Amino acid sequence: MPERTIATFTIKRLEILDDKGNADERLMPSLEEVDIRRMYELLVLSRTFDERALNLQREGRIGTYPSIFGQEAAQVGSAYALDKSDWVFPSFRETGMYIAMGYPLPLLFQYWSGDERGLISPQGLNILPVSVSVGTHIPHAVGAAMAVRYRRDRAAVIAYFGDGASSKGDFHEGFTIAGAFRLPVVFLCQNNQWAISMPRERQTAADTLAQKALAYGFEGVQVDGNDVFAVYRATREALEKARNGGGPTFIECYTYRLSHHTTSDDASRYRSREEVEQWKRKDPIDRLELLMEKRGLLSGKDRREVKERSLEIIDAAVREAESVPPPGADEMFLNLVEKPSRRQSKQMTGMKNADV
Amino acid sequence: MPERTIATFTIKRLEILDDKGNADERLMPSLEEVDIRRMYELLVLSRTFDERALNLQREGRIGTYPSIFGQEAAQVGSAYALDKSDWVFPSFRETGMYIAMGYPLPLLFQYWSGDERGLISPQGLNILPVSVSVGTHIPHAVGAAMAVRYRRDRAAVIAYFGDGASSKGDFHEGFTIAGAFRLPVVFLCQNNQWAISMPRERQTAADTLAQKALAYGFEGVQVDGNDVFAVYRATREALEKARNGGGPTFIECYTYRLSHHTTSDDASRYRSREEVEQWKRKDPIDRLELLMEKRGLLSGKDRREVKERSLEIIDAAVREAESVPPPGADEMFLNLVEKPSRRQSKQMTGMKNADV
Amino acid sequence: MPTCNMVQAINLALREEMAKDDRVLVIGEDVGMDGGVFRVTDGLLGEFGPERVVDMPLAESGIVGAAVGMALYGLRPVAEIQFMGFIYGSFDQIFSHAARMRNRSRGRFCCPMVIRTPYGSGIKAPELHEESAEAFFCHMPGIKVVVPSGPFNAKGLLVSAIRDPDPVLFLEPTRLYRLVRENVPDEEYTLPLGKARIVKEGGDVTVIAWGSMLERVVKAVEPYSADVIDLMTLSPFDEETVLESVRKTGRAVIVHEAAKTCGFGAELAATIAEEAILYLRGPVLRVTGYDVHVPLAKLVDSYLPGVDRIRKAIDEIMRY
Amino acid sequence: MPTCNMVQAINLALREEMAKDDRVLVIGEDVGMDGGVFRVTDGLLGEFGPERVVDMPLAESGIVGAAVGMALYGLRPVAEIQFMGFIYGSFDQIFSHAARMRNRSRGRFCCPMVIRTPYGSGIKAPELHEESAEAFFCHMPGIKVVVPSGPFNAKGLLVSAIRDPDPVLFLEPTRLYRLVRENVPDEEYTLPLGKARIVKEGGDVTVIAWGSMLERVVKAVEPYSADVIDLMTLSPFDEETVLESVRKTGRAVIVHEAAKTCGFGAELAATIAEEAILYLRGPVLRVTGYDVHVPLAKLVDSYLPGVDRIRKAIDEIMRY
Ligand SMILES: Cc1ncc(C[n+]2csc(CCOP(=O)(O)OP(=O)(O)O)c2C)c(N)n1
Ligand SMILES: Cc1ncc(C[n+]2csc(CCOP(=O)(O)OP(=O)(O)O)c2C)c(N)n1
Ligand SMILES: [Mg+2]
Ligand SMILES: [Mg+2]
Repeated sequence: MPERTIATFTIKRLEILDDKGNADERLMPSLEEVDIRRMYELLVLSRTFDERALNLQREGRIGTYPSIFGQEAAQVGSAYALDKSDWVFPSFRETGMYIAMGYPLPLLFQYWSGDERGLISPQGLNILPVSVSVGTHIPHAVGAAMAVRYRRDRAAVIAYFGDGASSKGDFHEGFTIAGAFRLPVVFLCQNNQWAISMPRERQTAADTLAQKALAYGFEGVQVDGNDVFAVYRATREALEKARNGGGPTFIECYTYRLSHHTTSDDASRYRSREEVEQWKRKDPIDRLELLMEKRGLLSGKDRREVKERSLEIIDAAVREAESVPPPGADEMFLNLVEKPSRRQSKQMTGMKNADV
Repeated sequence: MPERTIATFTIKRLEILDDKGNADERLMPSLEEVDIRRMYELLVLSRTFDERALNLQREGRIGTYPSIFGQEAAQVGSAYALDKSDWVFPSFRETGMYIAMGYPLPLLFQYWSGDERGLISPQGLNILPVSVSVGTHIPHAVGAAMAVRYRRDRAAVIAYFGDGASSKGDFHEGFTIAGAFRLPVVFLCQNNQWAISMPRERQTAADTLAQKALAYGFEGVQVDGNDVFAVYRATREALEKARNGGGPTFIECYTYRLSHHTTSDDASRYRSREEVEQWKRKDPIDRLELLMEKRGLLSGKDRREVKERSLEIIDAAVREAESVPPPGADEMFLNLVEKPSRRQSKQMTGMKNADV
Repeated sequence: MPTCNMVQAINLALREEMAKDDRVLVIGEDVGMDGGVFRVTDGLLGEFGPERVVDMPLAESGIVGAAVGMALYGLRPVAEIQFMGFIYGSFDQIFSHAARMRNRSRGRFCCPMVIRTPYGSGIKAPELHEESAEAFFCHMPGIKVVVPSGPFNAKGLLVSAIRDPDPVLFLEPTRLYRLVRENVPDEEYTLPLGKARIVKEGGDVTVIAWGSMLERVVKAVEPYSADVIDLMTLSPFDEETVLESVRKTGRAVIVHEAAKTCGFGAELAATIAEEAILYLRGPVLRVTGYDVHVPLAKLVDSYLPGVDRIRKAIDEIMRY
Repeated sequence: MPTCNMVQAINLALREEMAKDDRVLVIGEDVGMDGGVFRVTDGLLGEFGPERVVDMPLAESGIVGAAVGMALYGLRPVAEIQFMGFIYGSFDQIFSHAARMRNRSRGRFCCPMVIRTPYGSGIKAPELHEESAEAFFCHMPGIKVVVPSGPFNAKGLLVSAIRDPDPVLFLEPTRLYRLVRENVPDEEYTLPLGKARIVKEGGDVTVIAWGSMLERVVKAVEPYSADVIDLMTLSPFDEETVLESVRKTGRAVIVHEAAKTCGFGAELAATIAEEAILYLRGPVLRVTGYDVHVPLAKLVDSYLPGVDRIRKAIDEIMRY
């Protein structure tokens, strides 16, 4: 059809640290050595948590658990750009974000063992509880951003979700509202290439997820999600833009889910070992180690120490989590509403007295 | 952010017939004179229906009615491109499409007077009933297109909806699926600039609606929706593409709702008379008349005859609709499910016997 | 003390609460310039500006979801769904999120928000504009359901709903919007959620209803000495008042316009059958909409329980 | 005649119907290569190919909406919702469209489609993975609701559901998926929708349940002579069988795992209170989940009605 062009768009990709450990200095964000070291520690701690969680699940000490193996940089890099006072709306596969934000680790183990009380964010941290229903928490982040704007607060809001979530209606409705009001919100998508057994290419015919932002009139960018510096930089810039009234940004972190979907899944049913091996070569931690070694920021001894320290932290967290007495049965009636109804109170009493 | 470009997109606009009645001959679709005349008759008939419906509503002879004033070309032009055997999923403001498809006019009046039986599409026409819930019928068109593909049928599927519908989650889920499977479906959006009192610019921050197609990996195009030739051409090409396995197309017909949202609405509360007057100068029928006059296809007498004939057709349709006896009360139990349940049957009998 | 209809009373409640508490915002489709399709939010935009009276894109799930986010942040949004038939698109947000946030976070976050929506039949509007879907929401722990029956209680209940620390679904019977005028104080008053209103006292039969059915019930009971109970809050409903009355009269009739099966009347009847059966003289009768979809204008009157059908049920139960 | 568990029985039903009728397709998330997260659709992709076993994007409303479109076109889609907690996102499609298409078009179009979804508690899964939301769908005219309780009836009921000319919601109790094995003929058989099963006959009390509660009910009634009724279809439910039994025993106990208020038990109790009250010796008791959200693993067992609670209710009613 011969027609006249009325709009053109481009989608960009940001990469800084390649898998050989070389960083593009022109793009490198300004980070002190201590920041880089801290990022590294958080990456290792996240992976260590993940390994332990998988073990605990096998031992029956926690329930179904979604591994973040391979996605640590996307989570730590983005969370490292956040202020404590920012508002975070996670999905269910965000252990690395929790860890980087300083969420108490025992609470995380408690939660994954099937105890709601693990989701009580400490005062001072505005991390919303895990949202299990894929993508449906996106409008919450948008509403919170409306509230931030209304209150003239400096906070920014971030929502985490996966490639699968980009197909949900709530993604669309939330993005539409965020764009229409130019809200201070960052949408951070971890495109880990899979939604359980559904590969990204069959989830949507769009070549990139980032280009979905065009539908809403704001910026979308793809970043190498296994590159902690690129993720950090893109998130920090998006947050600054949000705080300065520049509106929303959609960041597609191009990464990979190296493990099964959850401990209940068997990924060998639907994807090849070669694909997984290929992605293992892009490991986000390996490449940071290479860079740090090149820069003299990490010796073999440092590496071992960081890992040992991580193991200790995780050990302590597991111990603490497991020492918490299980919730009383009436816990299910508490915090349901501020004041339980007469019927709910009667049921609670009845439950204690083992009534019908 | 300095990054590398990984994708570029353009959005185009198609215009053929301008509001002075000049057509761009290079873009003009191949249409016989008789087609142009028929299109003109359908446009006039649509407008005549609309005028009469507004009167009938004022007289209390039909219920709430949504005017198509100003949108006739978008509806007639697109429907003229359809085959009878195609599957049509309308929203609630599609009188012109129904008329162009040859839907029995008395049924339309019957429906708008509050009688469901007006929605019984005659055998041979695959027009689904009016969908009142905005945008939620889009996935049905997508599912039907999956069925067409599965059956290897030559039919194409078209869904009609407005600019407001583009914000609904079901728009997104439907479009996502249509793109992922490259389905034979055409999405025809009448962007009439308003969703009740919400102007298009505040509905979404996207500059065009057409660009929303980029999110789903298929083509989006804007056409002058008051230009019956552009609408016809874009729809016909999209339908051909669909039938030939080329996948979905999103057509944004850029048009205007010249009347109130419905007979219950008072548009003067939220938009200026100047805006409406400006758009009146782009009237889709006026410009076709100008073109036809220039080409010697329409005399003053022809015009009067077409209008008189339309009035006769509408008069007859109203008479026929109003001669239909009202539905019996048990109509509400019929066609609810194939076999009513015991309870429903009891209720139906009870109703007849004036039981509780 | 001005007399007003229900639209004006609700408008007044919003206006007063917004003036008093800057956490209160109104969001929804066409709530601003247009003042809402029923004019319930008329004038609010002018008085409070577009930051507090927010016209939203056509996205019911997004509207409720955004309200959840606002409430989590500490505001008290009042979200309008234009007609109850369009609330189904936000069902997931209401049940999976609004109703669960306090529970999920063990009280760390909560959702003080109101969802207002015009509800019920009687305005001869298109499909999905006359739904009475209250029962769905009464099966959801974590959210309250309120139905006013007149201007005075509409204002008092809405103020309470806005101040409630948990989500409240506030269903406004469209048929009543402009039906009657009442004296409605423009000073502050509240009516407690969860408390029924005894419209009329009598000894022979208890008739329970809410919203637009009340008026018909009051006509239908004329020949009898009846307790007429206006529930006003459906969830949690006022069990004590219901049971006390039924224990007194020994006869219960429940009236609602929603389809019978699994309507809220079922819960009322079940509660009576569980807690007061030994006082009953006869069956618990339900006079309700039929188990069909609300028909269009030509048949809607045949669908709705009319005075006749209600009277018949009372006649019948009085035979016991 | 092979013995199989419920997963295999459902798989067999799908396989047989797909082989017999090329209008039958399976669509849903992870139903293809993965064979479904519970392996219910295992092997179907290999047998019928990707045109008939369709992995869909993560979009519940789109999945159900697409199934509606397929059904309108003349196919008979079986859509899987991965867990019942995610059906809420398709509530609008189910209620506004699937359930109304025949009505809206006065029979010109209809929606012969099945929505299958794993349902109920007992697998210690994350939030929203253990919902029992059946009551919502029983308040919807135009759609049937079916809950099997074992491999044999699962197969027979699913075949009937697939062949039904109207939409059917087919709820599969996850706790039962692999709990028992039964003989399940691999030749064709169907069980009628709308017909209850009498699990056990007795004279003293009627206990009504469905799905995964049955097993507990059967244990709980051991000391008594009880009619145990497995409803199997909740909408429309088998009123005659229920009422006949209650009229015989004079005592009714209803057991379900969903929250009590406005659960499907309310409709049963209300029906009994309306149609059989003169036969009752005592109250109609409901033993149900509490009016809370299904708690996570550590507390889910305290939430669910156990044999003890059911037994207590029977003890209590037997005192009348
Ligand atoms: C609304 C909804 N549908 C289905 C599921 C079941 N489910 C859990 S995770 C998942 C895939 C999510 O994919 P993605 O968004 O890419 O996140 P990832 O698991 O890769 O982190 C599915 C289908 C769910 N939790 N919520
Ligand atoms: C889901 C839903 N929400 C709200 C409404 C009420 N309503 C009817 S039409 C309309 C605006 C529709 O705008 P648009 O899609 O642009 O179509 P138009 O009316 O302009 O033809 C609204 C909000 C509805 N019918 N459905
Ligand atoms: Mg993923
Ligand atoms: Mg519009």
